[in-house]
Amino acid sequence: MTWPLLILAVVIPVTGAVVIALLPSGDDTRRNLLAVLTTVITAALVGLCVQRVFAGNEYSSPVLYITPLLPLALRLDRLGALFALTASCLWVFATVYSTGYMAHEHDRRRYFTFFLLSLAATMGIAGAGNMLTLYLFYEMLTLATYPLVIHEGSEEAQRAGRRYICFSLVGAGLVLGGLIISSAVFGDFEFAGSKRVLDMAQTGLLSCAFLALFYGFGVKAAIMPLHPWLPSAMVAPTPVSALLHAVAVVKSGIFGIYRTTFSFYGAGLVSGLHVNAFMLLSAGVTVLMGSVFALRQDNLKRRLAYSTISQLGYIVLGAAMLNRTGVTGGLLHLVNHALLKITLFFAAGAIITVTGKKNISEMSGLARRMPMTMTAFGLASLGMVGALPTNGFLSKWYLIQGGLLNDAFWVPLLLVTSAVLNAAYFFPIVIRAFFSKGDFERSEGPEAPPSMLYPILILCGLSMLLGLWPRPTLAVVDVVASALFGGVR
Amino acid sequence: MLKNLPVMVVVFLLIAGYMMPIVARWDRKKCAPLAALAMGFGVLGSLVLMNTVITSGQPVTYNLGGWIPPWGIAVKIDYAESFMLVLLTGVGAIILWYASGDIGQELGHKVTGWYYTAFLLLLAAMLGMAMANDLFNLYVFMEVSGICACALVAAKGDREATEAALKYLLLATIGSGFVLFGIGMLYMLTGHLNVDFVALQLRRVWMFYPTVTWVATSFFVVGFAVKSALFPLHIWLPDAHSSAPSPSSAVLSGLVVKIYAFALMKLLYLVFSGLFTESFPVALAIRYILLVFSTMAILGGSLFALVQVDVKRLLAYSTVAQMGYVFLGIGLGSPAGLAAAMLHILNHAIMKSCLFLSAGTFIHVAGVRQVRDFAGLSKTMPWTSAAFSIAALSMIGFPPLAGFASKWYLSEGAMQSGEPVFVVLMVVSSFLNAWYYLPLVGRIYSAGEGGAAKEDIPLSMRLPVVLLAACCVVLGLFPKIPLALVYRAVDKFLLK
Amino acid sequence: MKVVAYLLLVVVLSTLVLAVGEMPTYGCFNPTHNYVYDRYVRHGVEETGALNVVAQIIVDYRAYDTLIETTVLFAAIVSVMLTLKSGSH
Amino acid sequence: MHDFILKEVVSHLIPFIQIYGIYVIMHGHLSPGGGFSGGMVLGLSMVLFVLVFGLREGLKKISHNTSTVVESLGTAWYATVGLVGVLRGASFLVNKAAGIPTGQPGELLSSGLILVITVGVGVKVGSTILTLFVELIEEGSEE
Amino acid sequence: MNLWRAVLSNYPYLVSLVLFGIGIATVLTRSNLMKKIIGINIMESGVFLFFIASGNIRGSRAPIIELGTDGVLYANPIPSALILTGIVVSVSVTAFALGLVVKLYKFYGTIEPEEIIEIKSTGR
Repeated sequence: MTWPLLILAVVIPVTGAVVIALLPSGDDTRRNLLAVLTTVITAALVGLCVQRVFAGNEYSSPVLYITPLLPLALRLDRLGALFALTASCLWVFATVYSTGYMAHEHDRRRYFTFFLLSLAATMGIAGAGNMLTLYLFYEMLTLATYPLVIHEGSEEAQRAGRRYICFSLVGAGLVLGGLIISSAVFGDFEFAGSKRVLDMAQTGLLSCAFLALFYGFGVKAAIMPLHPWLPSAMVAPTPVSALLHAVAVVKSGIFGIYRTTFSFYGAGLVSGLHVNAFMLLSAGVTVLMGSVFALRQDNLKRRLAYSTISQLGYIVLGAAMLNRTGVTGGLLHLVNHALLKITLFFAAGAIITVTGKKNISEMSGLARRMPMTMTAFGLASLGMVGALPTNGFLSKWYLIQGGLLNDAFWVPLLLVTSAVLNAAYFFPIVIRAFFSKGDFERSEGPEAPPSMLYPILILCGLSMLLGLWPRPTLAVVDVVASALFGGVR
Repeated sequence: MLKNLPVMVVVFLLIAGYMMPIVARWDRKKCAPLAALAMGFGVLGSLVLMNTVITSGQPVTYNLGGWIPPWGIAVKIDYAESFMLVLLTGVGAIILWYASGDIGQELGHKVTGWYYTAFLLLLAAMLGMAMANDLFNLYVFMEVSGICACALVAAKGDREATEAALKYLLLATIGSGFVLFGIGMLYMLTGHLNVDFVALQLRRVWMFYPTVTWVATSFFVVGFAVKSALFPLHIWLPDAHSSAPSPSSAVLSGLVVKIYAFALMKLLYLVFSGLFTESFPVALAIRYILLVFSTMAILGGSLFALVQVDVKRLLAYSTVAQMGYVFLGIGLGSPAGLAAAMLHILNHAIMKSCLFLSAGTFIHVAGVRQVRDFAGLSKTMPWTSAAFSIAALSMIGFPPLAGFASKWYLSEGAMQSGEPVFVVLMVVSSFLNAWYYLPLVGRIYSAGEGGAAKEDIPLSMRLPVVLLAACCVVLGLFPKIPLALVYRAVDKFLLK
Repeated sequence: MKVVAYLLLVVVLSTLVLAVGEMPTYGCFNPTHNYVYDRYVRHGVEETGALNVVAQIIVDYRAYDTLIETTVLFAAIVSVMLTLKSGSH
Repeated sequence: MHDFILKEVVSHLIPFIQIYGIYVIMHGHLSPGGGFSGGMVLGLSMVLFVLVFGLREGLKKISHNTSTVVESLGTAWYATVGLVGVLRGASFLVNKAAGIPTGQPGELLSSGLILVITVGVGVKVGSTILTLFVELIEEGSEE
Repeated sequence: MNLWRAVLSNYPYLVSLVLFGIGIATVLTRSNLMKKIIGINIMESGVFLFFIASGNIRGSRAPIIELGTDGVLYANPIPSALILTGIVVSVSVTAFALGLVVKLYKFYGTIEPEEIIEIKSTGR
């Protein structure tokens, strides 16, 4: 009878959102406090659940049949626990950061309301006990994040919002179609991946359904060519870009792909369907093209967005290998990339708030004005490239191993190429900031508001720590991966 | 009294309708209470009937004039019929509530009494159609509802409404002409008018008259398709539904087109069901024809809705598309498909009434009719805007709102019939729906002056809309409540 | 447009001719004249007291239809009133 | 229309037409005819009156108020008669089974409720025809 | 040939179908509103004829029972009774349609749709 904790993880953010919506719009102090408190409580709750999940217990709520065909259930298994923990912890930082970043923006009440609603939807996705519940919260996430994307209210933001909602709806439609067909074939929505057996008569239908699910979730995971919404959604406030487009939204797409492949269909069934060529191809193209596009961007946030696309490709690649090492690498990268990318975005946001500069070409000598931020940015870039003691290295190492297990010798080649490209678009920023002459002067006092600076430093430190001492993450991810392959449940 | 309830539900409404002109001449303020009284009785009666059917598990039959069939007319209320009764009276009562606040201002007080009369007669006729177990009885009720529906359109009294009403009347009469011809052929083949007896007899004689049977079936399909606006025969609908006063649009789009689809479903599966076998491929073809035309309806209606600038025309074309869903369910013929058709009849009735009524509030109070003027309405009319948005999202099929469940069951029905292509259709049509509903919602919530409200919204115009939106949410969360009933009804339909 | 309509009608009518050829022969006993008809003619007088069988049927056996039929007339009046009186406010 | 001969002839003719209409109504259960046919004759006699003597004279005889009341009550009459069966414990619209005396078949006052209903229907149909005609004429002549 | 003979012997049904078709053609192709209404009536006459014809028995008498006689062949009264209802319905529809046409005439001064469209396009 511990499952109510799981429901609370969804209910608490919703309650927080409702209370914030009811507060008077001028009451900033209480709103900020409430928002941070809500996320902290949620994170603590998730932490509690996750600890028990990794101790071998499982949270599963009773199934709520809204109709005999449509069961809803919450269940936290290890994959979900990993995602829930990553998202909820980073949410705390993002909320703290938001209170600083949003201090001078308009419509703060609406922003925080939907920020917390997105948290609820993400927790729902992580804790979904079957595919239908996952789909339900996935749709809710689309709805909850749309007001955040168009927050600025400008014509450009409206256009980005339209693009976002269009792509999301196409994706949701694909997911729905695939879900209907595969549930009709399987007869349930359960995460019974390890038990599925291939029925030869249904191969064609199931392949179509799987690809629909893959590309449907792939829209949010920004698989090429379904990515264009992500760079244009960069008009959103930076914490939104950081959180949604590095952690919550894109990672829920990734999470959906992992769920479909390993929990819903099962790795054995998917390899029997012979569809992972599509997955590998899409992931490879995404990795390469994302990096190539990133090279050409001058707007810092857009460059980070394309970098995100490329890095998400790694994670999908991990899934597409359909072996345990690859999945370990993918999941490891899910965590690492979340930490690194949120640091990068936070730094970009701090630059925008403090100097108002959005373009890389204007950032010459920026390190004089913001030394700590830029140091964090540089370290995180190193991690992105995959230089040695950082956490980015380990995940790529596992991915290469996974590729070699499948005799796919192009995987190491791809990853190395991509690493070079990563270096090519990240290092110029750092070099320009530290070594070029610019009109930035050292200033007295803090370089950024503390509510923005500290999250950056803490997150950067955390990712460095995980790079130097990767054993706990690795252990956790290994357990998750073995669970996905039907090992320990 | 309880024994006579099946017919009393209809007759009470009829008598209230008959007396309404006198009451209107005597004291106009007493019209609304009288109508409310009659509707209240209708709602209560339907609920009692549904309860009786569910608890006893047996259909409630009532022999008018004491003549048992085949001598006289009988009325039969089974699961499906009781479902329709509750739906009709429930949604009808909510629309009437709205009308009591709206009609006096929208049409002028001179015609209020006549409007209520037509409304009550329409409701009574639809109830009669739902429970009729006699073909000719069905036809006569159909005519009452046809004439009254046109009257509700013409009540607006401007040029567009009058033209639309005439167009509607002519096409509806052609439709009922087809139905009557079909009834004539069935009577000629079987010598009966009672549905049960016709079905029994037809199963025996159709192989002697295969062509006539087939022609009769297709006449029924054509007739009812005209009346419920299946795609190529929908041309009357957008004009009629958009030019009518808002409560009329709600009742026409929400209830009237549905009852004909229901009647067709009943006839196809109760009378002609014996023909849907491999030995008579022509009758099987009817189902495929329905599938093809409903696909066209879903795509065509949505595409036409995309280009509309007038909100009521947009909603009207959306009705064309949504009727496609109902016909798709009928055509699929699998248990989940039929259940989805009936579930969608319920869900769409609630969603579309909510949309039309809230659009009516926008038009009436804020004076905006064009979609582009909708910006900022949420500031002046938060409740109505919220209701409109919920209903619109439900139309798109966002979970967990009402529209999702019916779309899901329709797809499930497609899988059960072995036609996965219709799953794709569902997905595409959801996307099309989103394409024209989401900008509408977005516009309501975007910044703008939103035609600052000229006057306060009366409570009787605000509450019904909110109530309907709440129903969308409740039905989305608990679709198993109607589905329990619907599945039992479908079992009866598919019992060969 | 008109040509298409006429063409369609001709095609439909010519298929209907097939149905006409298949119908029970006109004027002979066919399924229409079954025990229902028989009962109305034989026992109608004692059951209702009227000699005109059509009157028996419309006002007794199928009186409900006739009630609705008068309702149709009433609805027509209401509709005409509603049409002609509306729109002049 | 100010034709003297026409008016004279029609004013003498109308009572006969009306008597014929009433005859058709009253003998509906015995001979061809009935409420609808007789009502039509009755209504057309009044239409004839309006045609010959003009709308204003016609409205003096039967005003809008009267016709509305006759309309409503005429239709309600049918339903009310139907309720007799319910009140006597039988079904709606029951005739003989509710214990209503049907008399000797073939006589004028026989067949129970059939006659009662027929008379009501006749009055209603007559007034309907007149009202429809008057309404359309009124609308057309307003201009 | 057999079919042809059967069709000819069922001539009332054929006529009723032709009437039905003529009515529908009139409604769909004629633009004059009055002609459309007349078309509706022709169509319904076709249906009524079909019903009545199906009730006929050769050599039968009108179904007015003559007391004391036995063995008289009466025509089937049910279609006649139904069609009595049908006729009233058609009268009602016609009346309503006429009301609408009168109203339209008052708006536009014409009942030709082409002219109505022209009046609309020129604005009054």
